[in-house]
Amino acid sequence: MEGFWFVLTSVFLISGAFLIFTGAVGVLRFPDFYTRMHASSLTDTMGSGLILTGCLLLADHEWLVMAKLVMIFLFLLLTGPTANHALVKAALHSGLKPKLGAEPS
Amino acid sequence: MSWLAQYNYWVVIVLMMTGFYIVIASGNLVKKLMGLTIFQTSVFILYISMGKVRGGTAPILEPDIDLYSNPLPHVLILTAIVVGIATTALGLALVVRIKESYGTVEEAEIQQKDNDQC
Amino acid sequence: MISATIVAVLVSMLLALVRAFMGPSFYDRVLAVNMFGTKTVLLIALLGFLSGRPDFLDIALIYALINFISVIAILRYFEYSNRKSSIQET
Amino acid sequence: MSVAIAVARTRDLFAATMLTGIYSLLSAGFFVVMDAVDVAFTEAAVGAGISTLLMLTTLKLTGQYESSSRPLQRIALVVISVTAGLLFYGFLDMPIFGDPAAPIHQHVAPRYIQHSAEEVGMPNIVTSVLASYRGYDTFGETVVIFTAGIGVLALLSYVRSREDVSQAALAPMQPHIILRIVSKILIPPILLFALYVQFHGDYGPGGGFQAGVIFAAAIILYAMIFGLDVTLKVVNPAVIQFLAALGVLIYASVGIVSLLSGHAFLDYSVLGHDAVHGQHWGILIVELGVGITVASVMLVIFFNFSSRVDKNQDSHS
Repeated sequence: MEGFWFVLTSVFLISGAFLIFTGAVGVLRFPDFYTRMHASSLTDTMGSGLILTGCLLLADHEWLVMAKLVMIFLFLLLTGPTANHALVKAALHSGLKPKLGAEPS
Repeated sequence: MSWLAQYNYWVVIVLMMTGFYIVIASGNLVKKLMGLTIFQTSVFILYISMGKVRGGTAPILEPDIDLYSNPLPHVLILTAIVVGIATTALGLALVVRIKESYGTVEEAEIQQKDNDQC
Repeated sequence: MISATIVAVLVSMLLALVRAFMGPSFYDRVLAVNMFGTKTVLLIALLGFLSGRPDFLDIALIYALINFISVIAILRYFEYSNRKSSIQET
Repeated sequence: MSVAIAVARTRDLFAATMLTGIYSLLSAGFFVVMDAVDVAFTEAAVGAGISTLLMLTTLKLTGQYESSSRPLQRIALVVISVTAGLLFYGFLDMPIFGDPAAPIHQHVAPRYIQHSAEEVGMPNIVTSVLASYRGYDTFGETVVIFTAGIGVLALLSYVRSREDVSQAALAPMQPHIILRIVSKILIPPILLFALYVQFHGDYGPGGGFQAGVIFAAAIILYAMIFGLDVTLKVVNPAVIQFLAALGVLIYASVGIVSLLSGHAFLDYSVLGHDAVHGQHWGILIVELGVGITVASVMLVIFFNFSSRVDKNQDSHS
């Protein structure tokens, strides 16, 4: 039982960390704003979800801590995509074209 | 090498000097206020890092912990942060009014306009 | 395990920081700031577990909140400076 | 650290503002590592949130770019290197980092740590020092915040001509349906969370200062999404100004009550049937006063700044 939970927590944490890291690499390496946004928004939501789930498993039955983790998770789940949506919308309206290898404005 | 163990102070010095540099060298009043904010934060870091005790934890009492960091700097800095933002807001309000009456926030241009008036 | 995750989060914070420095467009910076904020939330949550006192998740929560508000604020003030004219014409 | 240097180097002030935001987040993370959770809390809410917001608003009013002339660069470098040298010399005598035997840990701090449990009866030492041992200081700081609010009011609420007020004041973000709905969902929990922080400050990180800022942040979010006009109808500015004064008044009257009962100013032990109980009541009321003042002063500042933005935009267009 103990070993099983440990492995499960590790899997969540490490996969979350991996997602976050790939997202960051994507943000750094991708050629234009929209592809970067794609890299960051997806991995951010999924990665933080995984990491917070890992933390949830770590918090052994402390209800306040678990409730707070769930709150943070819900909050990130709501705000992250919303903020990214607003950001893309603003960028699109301001005339930033999704072009590969375009000269930065 | 005792001076390597004091690395928190060197970080503070670099930050403080960066803020100070912005305050002196930048002509833009908003930028000056940003420099002031950086300076302020470096002072916060100085206090907080002095309050840290090796092996201690946050000063919220729990039955099975007996080594805490020093709570006094925390109290001082906590209020200082809020007071700092209030004074920064006051400064920014002044900048806004300066912009309205002079049409610029560059120090040199304001000086110029003052000289012209005399 | 926690420390490995923390290292990964720290490295990605660093990469986001590089993106925030490089720009090139304004929106890239906002994106980097937003990402940086999310990473900070995770970092604080993980640090709480690492130090064995996970009572301080309030801070992570407030970070998430503040991050959202500041992104909205940046967008609001920046977007309207460009779009205000077009709205008033219609 | 390098962020600060980058702030110094960029001429684009918008970018610099964003970097100050990151810088502030970083320093808050640093405070968490340094065990100063209360401070990190405040810095996150104030430095990253409100301060970035105010800087943005000011930039909106004053223009995005600074001029490239830097006449004092040479002198500045000389001055800062001299100062840095002096500071370096001075800091050489300081105790090493994390040393438990450093002089700062020898005077009043051990007393706070060892006796605050039986004297004040609160787990969070920071709160008990803030509101009880050093209540007089905190009172002074609340007054300073209140004064700053008055100052901003005096500087910015002045209106040249009556008719351009509230014409197009901070138009609502009509096109963003998703944003509107998400914010509608989020704002009540944020307000609730602010109250939690306010009253949980005795046991965990939090207290009046932080709660006030969070409360103000929720209303600021509302104002940014639904427009300043609507917000000013919901939250009457006259009431806000009254509340700012009321918070200070609550704090002061606690002091007066204890003074009238024959104890020292802000000695809470008279408020309950025994000393510890009185401390509880006193800290609760005082923190409430601080929270009300901070929240309303932040709102006063924000309202004045953002209504300025609209006025100026109207006069330009």
